Amino acid sequence: MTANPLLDATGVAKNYGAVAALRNASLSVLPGEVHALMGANGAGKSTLVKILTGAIRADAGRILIRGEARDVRSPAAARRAGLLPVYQEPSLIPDLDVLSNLRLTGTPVEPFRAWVRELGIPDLDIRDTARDIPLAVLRVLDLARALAVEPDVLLLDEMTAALPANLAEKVLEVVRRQGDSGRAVIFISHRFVEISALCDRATVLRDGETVGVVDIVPGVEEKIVELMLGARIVKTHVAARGASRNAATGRPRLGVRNLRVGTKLNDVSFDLADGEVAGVVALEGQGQDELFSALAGSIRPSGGTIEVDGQPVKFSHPIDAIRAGLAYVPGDRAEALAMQRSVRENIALPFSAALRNWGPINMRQERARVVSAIERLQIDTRAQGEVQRLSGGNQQKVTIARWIAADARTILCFDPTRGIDVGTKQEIYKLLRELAGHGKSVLFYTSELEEVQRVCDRVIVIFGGRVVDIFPVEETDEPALMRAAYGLPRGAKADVGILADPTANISDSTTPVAAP
Amino acid sequence: EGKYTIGISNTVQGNGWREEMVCAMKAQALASGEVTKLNIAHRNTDAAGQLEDIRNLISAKVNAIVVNPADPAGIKAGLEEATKAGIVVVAVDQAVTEPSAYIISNNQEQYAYLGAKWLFQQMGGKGEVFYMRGAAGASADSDRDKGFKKALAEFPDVKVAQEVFTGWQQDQAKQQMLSFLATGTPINGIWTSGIDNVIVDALVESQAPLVPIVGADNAGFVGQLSSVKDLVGAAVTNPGSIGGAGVTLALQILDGKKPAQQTVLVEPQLWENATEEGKAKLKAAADPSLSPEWPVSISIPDWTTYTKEQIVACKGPGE
Amino acid sequence: MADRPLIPLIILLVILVVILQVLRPGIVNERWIANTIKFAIPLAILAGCQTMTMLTGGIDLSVGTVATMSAFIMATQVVNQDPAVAFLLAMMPAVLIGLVNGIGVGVFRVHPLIMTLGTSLIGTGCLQVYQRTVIASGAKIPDFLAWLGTGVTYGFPNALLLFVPLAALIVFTLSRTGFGRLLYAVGDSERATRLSGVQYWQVITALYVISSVLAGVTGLLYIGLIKAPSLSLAEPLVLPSVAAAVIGGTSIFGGRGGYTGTIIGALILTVLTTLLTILQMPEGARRILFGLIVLFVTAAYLRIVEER
Amino acid sequence: MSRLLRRQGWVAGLFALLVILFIITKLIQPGYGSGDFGSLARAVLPYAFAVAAQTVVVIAGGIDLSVAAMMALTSVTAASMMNGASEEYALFVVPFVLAMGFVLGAVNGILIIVTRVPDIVVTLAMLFVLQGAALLVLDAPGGAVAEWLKGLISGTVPIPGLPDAIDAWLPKALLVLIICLCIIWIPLRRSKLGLSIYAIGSSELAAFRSGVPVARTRIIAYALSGLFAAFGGLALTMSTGIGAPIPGPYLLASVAAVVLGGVALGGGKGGLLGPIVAVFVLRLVRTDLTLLAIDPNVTAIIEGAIMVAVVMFGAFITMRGRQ
Ligand SMILES: Nc1ncnc2c1ncn2[C@@H]1O[C@H](COP(=O)(O)OP(=O)(O)OP(=O)(O)O)[C@@H](O)[C@H]1O
Ligand SMILES: Nc1ncnc2c1ncn2[C@@H]1O[C@H](COP(=O)(O)OP(=O)(O)OP(=O)(O)O)[C@@H](O)[C@H]1O
Ligand SMILES: O[C@@H]1[C@@H](O)[C@H](O)OC[C@H]1O
Ligand SMILES: [Mg+2]
Ligand SMILES: [Mg+2]
Repeated sequence: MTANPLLDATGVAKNYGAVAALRNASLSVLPGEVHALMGANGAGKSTLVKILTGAIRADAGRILIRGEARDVRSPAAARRAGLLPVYQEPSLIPDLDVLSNLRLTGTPVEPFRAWVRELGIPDLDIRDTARDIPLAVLRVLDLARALAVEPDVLLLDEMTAALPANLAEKVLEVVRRQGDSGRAVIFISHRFVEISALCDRATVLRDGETVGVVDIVPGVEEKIVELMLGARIVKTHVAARGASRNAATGRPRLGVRNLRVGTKLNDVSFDLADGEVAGVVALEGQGQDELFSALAGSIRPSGGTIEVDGQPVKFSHPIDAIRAGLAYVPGDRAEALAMQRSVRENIALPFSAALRNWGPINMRQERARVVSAIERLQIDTRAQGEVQRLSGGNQQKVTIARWIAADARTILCFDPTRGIDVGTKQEIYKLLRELAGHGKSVLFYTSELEEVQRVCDRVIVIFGGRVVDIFPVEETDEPALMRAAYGLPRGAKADVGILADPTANISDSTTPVAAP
Repeated sequence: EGKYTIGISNTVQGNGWREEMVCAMKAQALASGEVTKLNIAHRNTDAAGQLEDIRNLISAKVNAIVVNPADPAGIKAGLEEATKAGIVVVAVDQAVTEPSAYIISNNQEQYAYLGAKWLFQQMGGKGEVFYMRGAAGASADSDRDKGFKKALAEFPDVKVAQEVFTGWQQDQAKQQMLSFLATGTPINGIWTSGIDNVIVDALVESQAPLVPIVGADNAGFVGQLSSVKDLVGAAVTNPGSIGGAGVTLALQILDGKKPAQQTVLVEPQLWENATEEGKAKLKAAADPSLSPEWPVSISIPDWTTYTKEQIVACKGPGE
Repeated sequence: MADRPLIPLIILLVILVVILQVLRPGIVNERWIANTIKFAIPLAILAGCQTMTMLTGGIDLSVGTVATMSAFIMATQVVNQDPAVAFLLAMMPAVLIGLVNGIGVGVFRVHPLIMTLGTSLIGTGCLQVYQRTVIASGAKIPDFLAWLGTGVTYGFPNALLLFVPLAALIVFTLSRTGFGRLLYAVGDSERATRLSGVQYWQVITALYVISSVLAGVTGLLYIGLIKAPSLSLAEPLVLPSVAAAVIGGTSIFGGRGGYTGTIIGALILTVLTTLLTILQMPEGARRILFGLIVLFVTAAYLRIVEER
Repeated sequence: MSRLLRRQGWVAGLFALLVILFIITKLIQPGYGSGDFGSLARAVLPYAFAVAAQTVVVIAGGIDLSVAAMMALTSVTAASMMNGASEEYALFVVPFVLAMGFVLGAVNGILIIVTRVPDIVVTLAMLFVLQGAALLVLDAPGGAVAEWLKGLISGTVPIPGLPDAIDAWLPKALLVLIICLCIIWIPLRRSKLGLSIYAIGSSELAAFRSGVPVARTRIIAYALSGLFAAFGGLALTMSTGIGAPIPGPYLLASVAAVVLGGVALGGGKGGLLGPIVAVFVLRLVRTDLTLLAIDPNVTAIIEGAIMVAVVMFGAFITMRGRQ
């Protein structure tokens, strides 16, 4: 493969406010190649695909298509340049039928139908409205729509994630043949089986940066994991846990029994004790969002029970959860904060929630509680008039301070260190441990595996909406957590072969994973 | 034992004059004994809405329609359709342009001319006048405008300081008067298209100088002309009971007694409080028992047969 | 923070008054000031309704109908009823319409603009049917309301006796009560308040009822001022009330603003109306200007917020 | 077939409601005939155009509060241009006024795109501007209309081959309505532009990713709304023979009929037929209440209540859908 690259991107960068989605990404794809794009959650894969296909504009970078510099300004322009994406989220217009969707994008109908059959859906009615079509089929239709225009470069973002095994297989077949016919495919997936079965090379992204390009040969998986995790892989425990570990004694503070939420969360059970920090480990979209939302009273579970101090509870509004002493700190600070209001008002917000507290505010008392919470979290209050003027880390602290001030017994922390500097992170770890030390309990989801070891007493691993493992934190290290998160059995230490084992439950057809 | 159904269409609601008109229609329909049912479409709307009302009345197969038109041109087509459907059409209070319709109304041009001329004389033939018109587009308003302009032409030194449409609504007129007073523009007289007592109130409450003012024979204003200190003004008659007359006319036509002309005009009179003679007339006409917005001329000789109790009760046949 | 635009607003007000004085020397005297304040008060109260609803990202276009209804019912009921009974009857539709608005917006999540327009349509219809039934009984303005609406004592309009405590109450509610905090927070981010345990429908329902009751009170004050009960009495104040709140610095998107700015906004509009009347600006041009101001101010606030 | 029924179920239900109302009408007034149906069609005309105007933008995921004001402005413009002018001059006036509606509608869209102020605020501001402009054109109802334009919506057209008994039930106003709407709507519905309008209303992000020029499509949707509103303004002038600068009740009526017609206020769903049938339903309710000699203000209450109930119901459905 010495041909000139079909697509060559270098130095691509993209910022969302303070978040750098991409810093310095590069990607070079040759004709006839199936090229894997790999990276942990949030590494910037989807962002790169969106930039390459004109769905968003890059802040910097150079993109060559067939050696020519092209400024792809819109999806339509990308299409003209022969680049066709299948994004991570379905792209059919929900309220139009399939035929209209084809007309909208100028896709020829007959080739499309042929591809749909080829991809294993023999009986599609193209008069069906997209909204009524199951997600897996929609993904296939997205692909067929792209294939129908015979693109030079096909970009597939977690195409197989939502597919049952039989459909996934067809997709892999078709993709392979695309490569054989001299076109190029960029293939994003978290499933190593697929990568090793399908791809020629892989580009690995970490924190928005291209950190390596490797040929896919047997045994390369370990190397890829290494690249994906970077220096973090060798981290050892640092957590200074002094607190009592009384998880086994008495009634659990929070009990979750066979909890189900739609199709996203199936049969989750675990306990959380007073004075304990339990870490939830999961890849993106394994149902952890739904779990936290259900515990926070934001969505209603479709089955199972939640018990607080041994009593079954039903939440129909977050206020119910709060009354039961469960406080939720969402991952997205914008979700938790009234950005135009002051630090004080944001921290005091739960005080006014109940009807009986709608009257005059005892300003002195409120002040005292707010100030003590601010001090406890060391929030930089130079810009306290409006929370939106605080730095990201300080905003994050405000979302936690609120529940410290309200003295919540159990805190549900969803990825609280996202986009936060090292120092602040340390403070938050310390705070969570302190809370546990005071007998509070914390359920802690983090996308950074390393934090699990620093903060948690126990690890709850969720994959495909199920708890696949629960174990004390001492029994693990980061690679093991990584494997666990990928749904690989514990104990199968560093045995790379297993990563390629098609019988592993990764492609279990009942597993709806990695939805947006 | 009546035999006719009469449809009524009116597009200004909440104006005392119009309410008296509707009550007169009801009372006269009852008193005549000839009407089984009134079908009253009485609401605030425009020509397009009135057109819809008239057409629905046609569909209801009424024998006659008595209409106070929102806009003569705007409802012409509807009136024509009514006549074609064999329905007797009588316009009251204001003229219509549909030739097949009968009209019975105050002489609106004369009404304005009488009042304006008296006012300009009171002003000594010069100065600024605040011209408070009725509803834009209504033919009574445009006819009155002709009369007003005719008088104005006779007094070259009288100028219109400002012209507003009150929509014949008390509250709007008062607000307009008050905001005009707030500008501090000096005026020497006020001509109103029958929205009068609230204007006097506005002057008194704002402690503004009382300038000569012309209004209609509404009970409240007639009372003010005798009671408010230093108020100089005149009431020009414009009976709301013309509605009853319209019903009578419609019944006459239905009974085969067509009038000689399509248009019947009632001649207005002017009662002023600048002379003893005028004061006597005002005193005789005053009727504090009526709502201040109701014209005191609650009946029209030869045209209405109901009693005062009947019009005040405001009940039609079958109510 | 809410009062940030106060200084430029006061400057604008003073400039307008100076222009007026230049155009009509001598116009600005004690009587003129009293009259201007008298007229700004009903507008300012209705604008208070808009301020509070706009803080939550809403709007209440039914205030005109509500004010008109309470005024009309008061004036007609007081003829045969005890004033206290008439007052209760007059406030009934206000509470009812506020409740329906609140439930529509808070529970069913209907856009406030559409919801309040709809209820005002129904309210106006009801009022017109009601008017038909009381035609014979006539109307009367209770002396107390007339005194409150039109009276002036030592150069101060009596209406201030109602307005000053009311305004103080609104300002206090917005800044020093849990409910006021919630209004801002809900308008800023409903999701955030929900996660803090706030029940949206409760806040919104209470808000629209309060707004409606304030509108009802305005109606009573206004009938004392205009003294002519009619079916559209307060209708002309509705859109200016929105404008007063917008000019006073309250964002139509919610979360930002305050009542003191609104009060100045109402004064500015009252003086501006006088000015436009003096300039003989035709009604059409006034409306165009009005629309452009609303659009311009909204776009400008949007820019300011985005810049941060 | 079943899909057709499912998709058109709401419209079918509305049709059934309309038929029931016609039967009720016939029961109340056995003499209700073709002429009365003609009256209904003429009453429907301006409302139908108003609702068409609203429908386009609602499908595109927006709302247009300036519909009634746009009708008032186009109506007074047409009436004042034709005042004292020749019959032929109207041949120029009609396209001019339609173009004016189209352009002013586009201005709505452009302002939404450029200022990024929400559509509801922009069209509210434009409501004042257009109203003001209408008052500047004519400060009182007035003007005139060419006779041939009036004739265009009165009476029936003899259609060769149709028996008179049927022909009598085809009022010109209805034909004008059908022709004007179909000329624009059917090709639009079939075109890529039409699809794009549905697409941006259904999911702006998906539409953008499907290559739809979102901003341009939004502007065109508002322009079409302006165009339909201009038709409505012309219809007003044609039926009354004058122009009136104060907007009629068409804004609320248009929103009510849109929702009653099965078009989700969230966008992307529904068609034009439902809202038009809804307009017939609402107008026929008024007729029936007049036939029953019920105070027309009760009609206003009923219309308002239907609207509030339907909007609440619609909001409720959308809310359920979102969950
Ligand atoms: N619209 C946005 N606004 C703010 N931040 C964003 C936005 N889109 C992406 N990001 C951030 O940019 C980073 C990269 O996101 P991206 O979706 O490209 O990751 P990814 O590699 O595709 O992850 P995954 O494997 O979970 O799909 C993440 O931190 C994400 O939170
Ligand atoms: N618009 C503003 N007005 C006032 N103070 C501000 C404003 N923006 C930032 N600050 C203050 O300046 C300091 C630095 O803020 P900045 O957002 O740059 O932090 P940062 O380095 O991004 O931190 P983090 O990693 O927590 O996001 C903070 O204390 C913040 O409160
Ligand atoms: O004088 C007016 C009358 O002639 C008009 O038609 O309706 C309202 C009255 O005030
Ligand atoms: Mg991704
Ligand atoms: Mg930062």
